Amino acid sequence: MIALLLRDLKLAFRAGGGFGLGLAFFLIVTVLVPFSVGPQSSLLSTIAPGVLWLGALLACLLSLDRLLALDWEDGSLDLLATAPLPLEAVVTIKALAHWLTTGLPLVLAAPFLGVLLNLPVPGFLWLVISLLVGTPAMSVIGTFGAALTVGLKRGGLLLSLLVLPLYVPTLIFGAEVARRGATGMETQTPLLMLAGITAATIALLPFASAAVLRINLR
Amino acid sequence: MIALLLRDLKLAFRAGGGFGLGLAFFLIVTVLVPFSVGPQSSLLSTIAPGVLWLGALLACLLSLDRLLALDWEDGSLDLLATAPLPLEAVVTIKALAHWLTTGLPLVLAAPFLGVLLNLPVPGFLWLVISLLVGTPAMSVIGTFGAALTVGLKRGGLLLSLLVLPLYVPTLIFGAEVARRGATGMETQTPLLMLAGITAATIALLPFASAAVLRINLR
Amino acid sequence: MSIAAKANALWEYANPRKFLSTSERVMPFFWMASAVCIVVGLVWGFFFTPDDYKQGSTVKIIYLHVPAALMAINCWLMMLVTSLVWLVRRHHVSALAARAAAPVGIVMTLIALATGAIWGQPMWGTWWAWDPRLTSFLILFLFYLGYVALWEAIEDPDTAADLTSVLCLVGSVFAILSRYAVNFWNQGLHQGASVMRTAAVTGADTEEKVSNIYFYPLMLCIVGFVLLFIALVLYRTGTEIRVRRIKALLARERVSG
Amino acid sequence: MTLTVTDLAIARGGVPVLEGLSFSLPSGKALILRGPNGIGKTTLLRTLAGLQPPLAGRIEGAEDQIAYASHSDGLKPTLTVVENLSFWASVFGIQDIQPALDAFALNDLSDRHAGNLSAGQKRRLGLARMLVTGRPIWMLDEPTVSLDKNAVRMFSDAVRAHLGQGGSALIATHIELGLDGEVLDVGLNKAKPKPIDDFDGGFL
Amino acid sequence: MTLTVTDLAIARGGVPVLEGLSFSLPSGKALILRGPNGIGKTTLLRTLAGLQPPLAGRIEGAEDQIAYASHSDGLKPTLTVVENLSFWASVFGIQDIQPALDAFALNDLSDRHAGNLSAGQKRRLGLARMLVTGRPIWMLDEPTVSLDKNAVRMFSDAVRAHLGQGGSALIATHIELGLDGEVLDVGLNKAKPKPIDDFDGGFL
Amino acid sequence: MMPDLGKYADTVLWSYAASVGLLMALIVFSILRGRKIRSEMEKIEQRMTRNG
Ligand code: HEM
Ligand SMILES: Nc1ncnc2c1ncn2[C@@H]1O[C@H](COP(=O)(O)OP(=O)(O)OP(=O)(O)O)[C@@H](O)[C@H]1O
Ligand SMILES: Nc1ncnc2c1ncn2[C@@H]1O[C@H](COP(=O)(O)OP(=O)(O)OP(=O)(O)O)[C@@H](O)[C@H]1O
Ligand SMILES: [Mg+2]
Ligand SMILES: [Mg+2]
Repeated sequence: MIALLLRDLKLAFRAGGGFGLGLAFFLIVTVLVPFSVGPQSSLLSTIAPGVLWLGALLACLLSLDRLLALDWEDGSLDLLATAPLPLEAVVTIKALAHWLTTGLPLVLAAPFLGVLLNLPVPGFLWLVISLLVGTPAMSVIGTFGAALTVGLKRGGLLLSLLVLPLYVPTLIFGAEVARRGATGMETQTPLLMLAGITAATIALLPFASAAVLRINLR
Repeated sequence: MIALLLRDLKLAFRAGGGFGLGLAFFLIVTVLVPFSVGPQSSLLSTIAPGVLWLGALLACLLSLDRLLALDWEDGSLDLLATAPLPLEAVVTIKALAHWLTTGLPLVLAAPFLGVLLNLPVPGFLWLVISLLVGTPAMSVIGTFGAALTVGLKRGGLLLSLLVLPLYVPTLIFGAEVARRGATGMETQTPLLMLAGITAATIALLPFASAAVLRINLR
Repeated sequence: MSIAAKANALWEYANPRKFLSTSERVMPFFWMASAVCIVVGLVWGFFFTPDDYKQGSTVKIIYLHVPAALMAINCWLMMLVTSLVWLVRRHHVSALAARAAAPVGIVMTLIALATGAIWGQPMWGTWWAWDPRLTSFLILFLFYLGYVALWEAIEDPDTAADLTSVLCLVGSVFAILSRYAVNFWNQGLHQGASVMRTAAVTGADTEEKVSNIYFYPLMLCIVGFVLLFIALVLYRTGTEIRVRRIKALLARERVSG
Repeated sequence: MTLTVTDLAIARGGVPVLEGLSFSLPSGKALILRGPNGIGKTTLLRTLAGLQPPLAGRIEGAEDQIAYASHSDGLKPTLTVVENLSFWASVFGIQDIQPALDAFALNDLSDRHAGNLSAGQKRRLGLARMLVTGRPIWMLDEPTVSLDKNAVRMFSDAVRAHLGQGGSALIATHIELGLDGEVLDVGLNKAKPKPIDDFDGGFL
Repeated sequence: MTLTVTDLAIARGGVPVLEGLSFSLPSGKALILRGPNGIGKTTLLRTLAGLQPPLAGRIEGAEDQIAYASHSDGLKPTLTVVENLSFWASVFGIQDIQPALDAFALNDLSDRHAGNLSAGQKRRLGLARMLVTGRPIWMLDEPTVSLDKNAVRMFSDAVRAHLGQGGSALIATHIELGLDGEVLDVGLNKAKPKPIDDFDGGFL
Repeated sequence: MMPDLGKYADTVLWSYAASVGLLMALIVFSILRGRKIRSEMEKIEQRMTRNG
């Protein structure tokens, strides 16, 4: 299990492995927002928490299609399925590797990008907290989507279509925490809901992902 | 040449071929914006033209990685390069096929999504015009980016990173046209600039794309 | 017949041939009855009910809007049930029925959205507002789209049935979650659900109740939509069964030929 | 440790391809699977490896005993030869990859990225993976594709050594490998279509 | 129509692999390319096909004359056999794909999606593509991988017919094809490393 | 005959038109496809029983 995690991390850090690209995408979306909605700083700081959450979500989403598809194409997934590892463990580790290489960097980068969008000062802390709690759910849900579409040639966009509605509750509560935090309102309720969703998805979805993967492999 | 265009269109419409998925992504980004920035309709209608342009751009961007990569992986690109077709024609046709299957549907869908974001009434016409003029440039520029990254395993996000800066001028002028149109201001100058960019990229970039592709193939 | 035997008899209809012959027999009834209910309900509602004092003649939209909205949700529920049946008992007809129902659900959702949008223009002064009920319908629409897209994308029918069933299950949980999330996020403009509240039916005088004048034609339309839904799903399931059979026959021809 | 297959029927893409297969593979033996293109050899190996369920019949003694090598090798182009191999070794709980490197003469290539190998070198690496699984039953799908004579010899030596240690091997191939093992021609087990209007249980 | 190669040197991934290669391939002849794994056969074929420039030496008579079949077949899994083939036919300006279907017994498979073919069936389709190019020089990289005996025979018949019509073929392979053609063993042309401190022209 | 819809005539008529249009499109499409598939199946079944 550790070997799999290490391999996935190593692959991500190798040339063309995709580490940092989610981050770059996050950066670029954030930078493009002023170009598209115009540069007024009051408007920007109103929409800043939401845009940062949306950017993080999209960055996460875009890196999903390499989560399982590469292993599928070169036959590794077949071999892993016949190896002495339960498929549930495989998908959990894949999700963890995805979070470590995509979710975590996004969380760490978010405050810097907040500066670009004039995020109000109290918003920074809450932005980071909400992302830290929310991104693991995004990785786990994304793994489910990746498992669903793994057999399809370039399922990339179908994957987005399937996963995005599943991201809605996470996005709503996450952005709500960040928004309330930025305006100094109470954040406890949405934060609890967010944490609840994350915990539940981590506990339950890997079983669905493994089942779906098993179906796709046959 | 016609055969290549027809094949690409056919492939796009086949199961898993990716037609309509750019559209779905556009829809979903638009839907997620209110979840992240909040539901106030005045705020939404201010940012609507910008968000729609950004959404269209991202949808375009995401479909780029299948533009050449699939043909590369299964060896078709090698075979096309040795076939009696100039590579310039091949990339032009690829860009055209991309626009027909991604750009055009986005243009047609934009007004409906405008409704969701409370786009002001005069904005609809200008949104469509600006997208119609701008999306071909996005396909052509995207083909260049796809040609640059074609040899890389899952160049998807690197591709985004390379292409996004190239999209900035198009985005700035395009969103400016849509924004001015929505607020009833004069739109002629940015529209002319946008048209100029599109015309120039269509005329010149295919040569660069073909050159880059030739280098990547060897 | 004991209950268990009855249940067993029910499963018999999961046999494609039996399903086809039975549905062929009962379908005319559903088509006719639904046509009668819808036409009578709509004509009654459109020509013979007065305007609302507040909403004017726009109340007439309710005869289409509410039945479509109800069926959009019920269709997803039906797909959930048939998906479960497929996963547990592996009756092909069940999976195909879910596949056949999804486009009907999409159209119902579209009708609810379209009539709602057209209605919203005079009532709220906007085509669209991010009201929780409207929003959750939009999300439901996305779920339908994803579900259909997944069916279309997978070639092997059994794999497709398995995967879409799991998606339907997981999606249902997330749809409910989204409903609560959306409610939390925005308190809306939309009418509460009063048709289904007892107060409305018993005629207790609350402000939001749908008065009896509107209630009977509305009920008729709802019944008509339910019958129409059943007819459509039966018919389309038959088509899907045949598609499946064609596929199997061609595959067999290939192997033997 | 004997793999026993009784009256097996298998399908691919919903279409039955083979039926009535019975054989057993005792330890120390190799079984060569033959049959024309498209008859279902790959499908059979996938079924035995547990990747897809059989239509009918029984498979005994396969659970967690099988190392499967498919048409594709499961190599990561950005990892080196040694990294690729030691990953699979640790998945199967084996420490030492040196014997595998030796058996397929990969020592010279050990620091190369797998993506930069030639077709035959990749295949050798893929076969070396079998040695680090520690599993007794090898299932090989056209293992000698792209291999030159020398490499084919390495391969048959490796199989012989494996059989000598009490392992067994099931090998689908179209060419002569110089291994002495029983030959199983699955061409005779092609599934016969059922009568046409049996529309009841399923769709066929 | 003769392909003439003089004193060719080629490199892969920046490393010279073969040098001093000279041969000619007149029409009506086949040349069998042999050599151990990783020697540079694939690289040579890619160079002749014009996909990469040679390090040194001359290639004459290759321009627009070559139909190249690489390790991968260039098939679209979502297109049917006929669609795949007629696409390539129209790229090369050929109308009739029926002879190609006949030569590789693809008529029965003609409406199948290429993605659902077995390994050997895919390969047959890939080889049938050569017949719709109308090009006189065929370059084939291990063409008979995954093919059964019957299909190998179809292949050698197709090559012989092509040679009979004045075409020529350069075939890299490790196994015996039953074609009579000259054999070119490139094992002898392996590039010798230059003296280490010759740091002038490049870095090697 | 036609009831007076007042200033909302457009609204009401458009929603009826849209809904009935969508429903009809669904029904017509379903039936056309059903017919096509049914005849296709019968053709194939006949061909196959003839050929054995
Ligand atoms: C655009 C999107 C809209 C959607 C998706 C939508 C959805 C729904 C749904 C799901 C119901 C069924 C509620 C139930 O009985 O449980 C409903 C009922 C209703 N809707 Fe809408 N609606 C929309 C717009 C509107 C608009 C603009 C109006 C008018 C101002 C409106 C007025 C009503 C009324 C009067 C009912 C009946 C409520 C009752 O008594 O049950 N809706 N709608
Ligand atoms: N993904 C697939 N979907 C549907 N049918 C398939 C698929 N892959 C293969 N088939 C079909 O299933 C049958 C068995 O294929 P299989 O790959 O097992 O053959 P094989 O004996 O391994 O052939 P080869 O020697 O060519 O590799 C063939 O008729 C093939 O066309
Ligand atoms: N993409 C690549 N980048 C760098 N080096 C490569 C690459 N592909 C192959 N090589 C190396 O170049 C040399 C020649 O490879 P080539 O593929 O031409 O060999 P080959 O003769 O075709 O071998 P085989 O019989 O195994 O197919 C080998 O040493 C190989 O390791
Ligand atoms: Mg095979
Ligand atoms: Mg080679």
